[in-house]
Amino acid sequence: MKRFAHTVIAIAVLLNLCAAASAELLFPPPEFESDYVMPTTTTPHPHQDVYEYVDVAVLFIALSLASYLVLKKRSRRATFVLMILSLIYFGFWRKGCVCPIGAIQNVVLSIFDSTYAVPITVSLFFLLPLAFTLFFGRVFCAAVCPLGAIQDLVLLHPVSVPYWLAAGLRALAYLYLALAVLFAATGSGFLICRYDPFVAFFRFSGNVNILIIGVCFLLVGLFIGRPYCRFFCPYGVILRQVSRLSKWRVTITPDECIQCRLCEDACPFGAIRSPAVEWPAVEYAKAKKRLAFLILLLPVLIVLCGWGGSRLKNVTSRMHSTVRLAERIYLEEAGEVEDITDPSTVFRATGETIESLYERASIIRNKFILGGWLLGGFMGLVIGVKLAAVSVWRKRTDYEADRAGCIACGRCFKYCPREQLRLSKTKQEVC
Amino acid sequence: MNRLSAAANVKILVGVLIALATVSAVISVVSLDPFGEQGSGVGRKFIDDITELARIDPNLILYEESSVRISTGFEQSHAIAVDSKGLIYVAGDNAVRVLAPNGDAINRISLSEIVRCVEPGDDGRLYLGTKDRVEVYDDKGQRIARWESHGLNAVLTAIAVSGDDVFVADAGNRIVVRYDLSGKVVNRIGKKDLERNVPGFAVPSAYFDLAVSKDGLLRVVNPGRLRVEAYTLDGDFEFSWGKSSVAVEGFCGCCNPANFALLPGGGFVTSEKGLARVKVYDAEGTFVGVVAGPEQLLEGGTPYIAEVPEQHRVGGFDVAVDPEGRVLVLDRIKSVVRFYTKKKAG
Amino acid sequence: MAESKDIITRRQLLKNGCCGGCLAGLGALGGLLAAKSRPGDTVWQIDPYKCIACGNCETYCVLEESAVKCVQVYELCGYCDYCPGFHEPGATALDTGAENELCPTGAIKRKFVEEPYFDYTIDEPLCIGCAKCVKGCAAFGNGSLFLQVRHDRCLNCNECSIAAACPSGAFKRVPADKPYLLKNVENA
Amino acid sequence: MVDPNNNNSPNARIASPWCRSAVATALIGAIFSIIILTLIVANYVQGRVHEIRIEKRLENLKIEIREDSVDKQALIDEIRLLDLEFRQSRLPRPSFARTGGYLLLAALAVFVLGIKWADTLKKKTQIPKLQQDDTGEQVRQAALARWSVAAALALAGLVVLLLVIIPHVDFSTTDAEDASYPTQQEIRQNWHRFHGPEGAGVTADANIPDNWDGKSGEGILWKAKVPVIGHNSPIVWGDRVFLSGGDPNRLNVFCFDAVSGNLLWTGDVKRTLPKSEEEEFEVMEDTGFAASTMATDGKRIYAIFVTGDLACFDFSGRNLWTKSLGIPDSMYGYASSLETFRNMVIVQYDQGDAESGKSRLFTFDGASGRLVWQAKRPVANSWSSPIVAQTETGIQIITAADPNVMAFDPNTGAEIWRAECLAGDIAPSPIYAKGLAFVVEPYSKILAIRTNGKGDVTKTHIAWSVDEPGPDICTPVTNGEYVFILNSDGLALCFNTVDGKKLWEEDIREDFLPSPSLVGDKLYLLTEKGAMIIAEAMPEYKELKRCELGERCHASPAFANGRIYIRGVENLYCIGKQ
Repeated sequence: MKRFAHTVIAIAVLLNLCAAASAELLFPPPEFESDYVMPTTTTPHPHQDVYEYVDVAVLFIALSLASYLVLKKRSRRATFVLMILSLIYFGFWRKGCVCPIGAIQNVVLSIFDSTYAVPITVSLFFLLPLAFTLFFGRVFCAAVCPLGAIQDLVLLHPVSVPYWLAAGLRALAYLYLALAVLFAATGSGFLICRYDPFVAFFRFSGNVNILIIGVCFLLVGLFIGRPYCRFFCPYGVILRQVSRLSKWRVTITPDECIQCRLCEDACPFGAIRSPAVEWPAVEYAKAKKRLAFLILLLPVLIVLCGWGGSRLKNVTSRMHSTVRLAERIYLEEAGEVEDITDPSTVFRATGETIESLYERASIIRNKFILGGWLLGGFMGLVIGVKLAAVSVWRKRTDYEADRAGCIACGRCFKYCPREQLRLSKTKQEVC
Repeated sequence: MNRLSAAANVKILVGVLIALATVSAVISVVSLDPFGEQGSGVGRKFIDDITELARIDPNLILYEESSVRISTGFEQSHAIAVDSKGLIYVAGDNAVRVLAPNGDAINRISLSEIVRCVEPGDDGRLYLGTKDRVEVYDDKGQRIARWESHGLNAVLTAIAVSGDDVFVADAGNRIVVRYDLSGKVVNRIGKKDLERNVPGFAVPSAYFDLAVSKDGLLRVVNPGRLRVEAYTLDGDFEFSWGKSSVAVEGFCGCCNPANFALLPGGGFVTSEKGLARVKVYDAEGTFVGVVAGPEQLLEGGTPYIAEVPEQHRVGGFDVAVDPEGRVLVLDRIKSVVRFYTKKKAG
Repeated sequence: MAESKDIITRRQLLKNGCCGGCLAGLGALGGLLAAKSRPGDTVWQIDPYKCIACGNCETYCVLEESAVKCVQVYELCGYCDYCPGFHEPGATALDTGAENELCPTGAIKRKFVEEPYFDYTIDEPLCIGCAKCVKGCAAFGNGSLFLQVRHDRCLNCNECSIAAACPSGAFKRVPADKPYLLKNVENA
Repeated sequence: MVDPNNNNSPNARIASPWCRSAVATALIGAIFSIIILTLIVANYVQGRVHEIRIEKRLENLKIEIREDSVDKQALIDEIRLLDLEFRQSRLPRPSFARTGGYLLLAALAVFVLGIKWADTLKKKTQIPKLQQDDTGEQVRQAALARWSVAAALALAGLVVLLLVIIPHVDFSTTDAEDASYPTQQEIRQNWHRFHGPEGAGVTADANIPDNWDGKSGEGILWKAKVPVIGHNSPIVWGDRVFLSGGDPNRLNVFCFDAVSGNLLWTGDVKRTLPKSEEEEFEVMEDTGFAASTMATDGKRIYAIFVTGDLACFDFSGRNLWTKSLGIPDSMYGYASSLETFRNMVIVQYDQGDAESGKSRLFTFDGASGRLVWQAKRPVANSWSSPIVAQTETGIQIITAADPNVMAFDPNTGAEIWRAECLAGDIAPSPIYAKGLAFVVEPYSKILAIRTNGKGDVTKTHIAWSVDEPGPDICTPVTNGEYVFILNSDGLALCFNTVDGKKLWEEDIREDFLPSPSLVGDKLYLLTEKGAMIIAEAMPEYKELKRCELGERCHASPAFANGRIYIRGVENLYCIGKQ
């Protein structure tokens, strides 16, 4: 009964609303006899525009410097200093916003929502690191990203993560990317920004939960190198794939490898691949069959996961405020909940019909069917390719940095005896 | 051996730490409420909750609503008046509707401007107030006269007719203008004048009602002072009644009472905005009882209109009393006229 | 040997092709974004006509002290003696005593102007954006007190946490050159 | 393998004084961090606890102070003190937290740098390990990785399954919409449009009263005044009766309670005003402002007025939408009634002459008022109404106008067939039965058209055509076997539907504006004077009874649920058994 009454209010307000807004009257303030002067409301201006372009310039300089320091100078120490400087500038000074990781969402939203226009600086933030990665490898991760820097800094006692575990965990990053893109594309919200674990440190304040998440990441980061970058970072996933194609990239030593294995121990990120010889003959036939099976499995996986993803529309679409509101209103109408919430009160006051809300919400939910297919299909592809990739035997003669996993931090340089030798030689030459 | 076990211990320690961190991170992620569904979480001291004030003792409610409501047919209704024959005049949008006492439509007068107030004269003439001027119509709906504009600042909110005088409340200029029937200004009432003991009207918003009571005094709401003042027709301040209080017998908020009407016996029916209440006072201004409180006027028990976005808020219901003593409330939210009759004793 | 070299070059070719394709893709994306980009930036602001003064602005801002504060538009103010945004509904006297004040932090200053008018000003450093006064002013008064994002404090997050938690969709992005939505006044 | 004991020698460097100071630095940093962190948390918690206590106390005090008979001054003093305390506790908190944050950061930096420094100093010069053939190990690792990925997949699958299984709120309207329009049976039980279900004028209800008298009130359940005049007929759905009315000042929709006759609500329809004030809209008095009968789909009701204003209300009187179709160019004023199909409303909007190309058939979505489709009609202005006929070859909208009788697909608006066979001012609507659509041309002919044609069927599908005086106003009625024609001057004719053979002709000598209806095998003919003539219909005409109402009637009666609803010029009557 109470609910019915609410509906009646909503109906009535509907009749009023257009007129109420337009027929508003600017009522004159009192005329003062004294010499009182009516103050004006202050409106402090945002101070940005220029800053935004400065940010892009600093990003460009930092990326160039990082490329030089890692690839040409081959100095871990200089890279480390640059990383600290980036952390101070992009992190603590500019409060970690905007960053290329979050910019993914702005870019996606601007592609899917014709009314949304992405600021030029944000698109540059998204594109510049990608372009640099295409040429020089993941130098952005090495010395520019403040999120990477803060984790790199706290890494004290690296524990190696088993290869199999890392391979499994990395799927999380793909999932995170896929979800972030899905929610950005449907206009549901910016997932990456919402759960950014370190931004609270940069601002010295934030939601308690987010702070706890950040502290947890740093605690884990004491022992596991850059846990966010490796297992969660959605931008890292893109950079991984792009860096596979990079023109130049980190080599442990330009000289000949003596297979001392020291570099493998030195890398806290498990990005150094050890040499491998021919496939053992007994395994070969089996492996070939398995690979064929896995490749055939790939399309099946894509379709299966896509189907699974599309079935998730009811869960994923809850991220969209309209769908949440429609669900709430539905529950209230069905009498399954007693109270009413702020959003439902507001909705009823606007006088929009419930059918039209349901219709709007259904349209959005249906977007999540296609979105779910794409998301699931993508995850199926990722998992299928991963399965196939770990079943392929690559012949390697030397220890070398993994094209995708290496974040170009330069730790291995110091540990390589050949490199030490080469450096001392060059130093002597200089002298 | 010792060292080995120490290394193993460290490994276990690290493992436990990582597990703990993972668990607490997962809990944090799950318990994060990015949509504000758990409420804002501000302290009690920071919440303005007046639901308690909105509650009215049922014993004080002397009237009950009759089952019939009349739809005004307006998108936005502004004012209501009843003439001595019981005909109902409802102003809204750009028109005035004339309704029979049972709600049957009789006539409709359309204007080019929004009609903000309406008052039927005894001689069958109808006085309509737009934002800044009065227009006079005959009983067939033909315009007879259009009086002079009150200027840019003017916001006319009420008209009262008594004998040969027409009083017009101008909220924008904070003054009452007395006209004769031909539209000539006789005098202006209520300008602050300490020598004549006139306090001046404090009118914070476009609510400023007046009426001429049977005793021949002009009753004007001084909304900023939360009281009803009595003036002689020549503009001398006589006395006032009404006090600021959240209690049911007082006027709460600013600009109240928003509207009032005179009962046949000389009493007052007042209407408040903010905390929507329609109450009855006797001729001396003593509280008698309640016609309807927020729970009756804003159905669904929403006593607090601030909970909806501002552009959807409409408050300050106009009231009128018909010759039978029924209280007519113009519900601006629903655009209906609601009728309240006295509860039968027992 | 020759064969292996051939393989290498083929692989090299493939890689270069991919690299070039990727570069072209990046360029295309850059072009698309450039076409869709807007030169001016936007900032977060509250539409005062949609705001329901729920209190989320106080608690959901990423800043310890919210960037949302109450503003007073004097042109709309009634200069009342009894101000429903300043005084408690059950105020015992119309003065500035703590027992009569609505604002929990005492951020509204009341000053006598002339009979019967009083001037109400927000002491911004004290205001925490809880919107208690906004509710009072909106329900009983003229609505001259309302919340606005103060841009000297706002970090302009990519996604504003308050916007995500706003129940009435009042939080929105506005052009940075018109960063305020003041009622009835030309946007500053 | 390398002997681990060999590491001893580099370890000796631990003794380095730098290393010790590095460790000490880290230690100091760590201790400071913990102290500061504790302070921040403690300050926050203590502050919150303190504030909550004050908040509660203040709340109580403020309630107390409103009571009379207490020492107000003491309370006031206490409140002011507590308030001050609250502000003193609350206000410095953010700045304390910020300062603490900076200090914590500094301390952590010291700690991290100290440890890094110590780590660097402690670092052993590694000795290269011997290379080992770890192919087996690598194969094992690869297999493990495969299983790990597969496990992740399985886990994800499980999670998806769980998420899909848990119940969800399903508000989707697509399925609900399908069920939301009335069934054929519901339509047959009600009287949802002009001339009843399918516009045939036939009621399936056998329980219709046949005895009443307006003067004595016998048989009349209730009588209600209709506030505003209109010539449209009542429509009935469930326990609601709807009518519309209009005059130059207002366009109204009225909802009556079928049981009590109470006017439940009045809907206002915003009228399109003529462009200039002088050019007042003129309409013939015989047509009036509300000649078109409303229609309902069981959830919403639709009304159209002579001004071309189409409005939709729900059953509670909420105006869902209003549309102006433009003031129609119609000789006597627009009068075609509405029809519904599923959840759509159909408007036959014929205007001007056939060459002007202004005539349209519109279909609007009921919930939103969105235009679903519109079809151009090469016809002149007409006053007849469209019908939705369930033909053997599918559902068709059949319309009659000068010169074309046309059928449309209700889903798409595509024209199915047309027959160019009419002339003059067409006001009677077509009716349909058993594969035949019957149309009349005033004063000159009656035709039957087979509805299974496609395209222009003028030459192929006209089953029969007889040159007899067709009515100018009243819509015919048929039971599938016979078709009855009633002229407004009282001449009634009956034809065999199969071949058009005239069975009888009767001059009733009354004037008729309402259309005839069939109740079972009886004809119900309402005269303009308000007498209902109940007559035997087959195979000969035989008047059985006359029931006087005592009020002039322009509108056709409605039959539903054992009652007859008759709209007189001023009142609405409900006739039924007590």
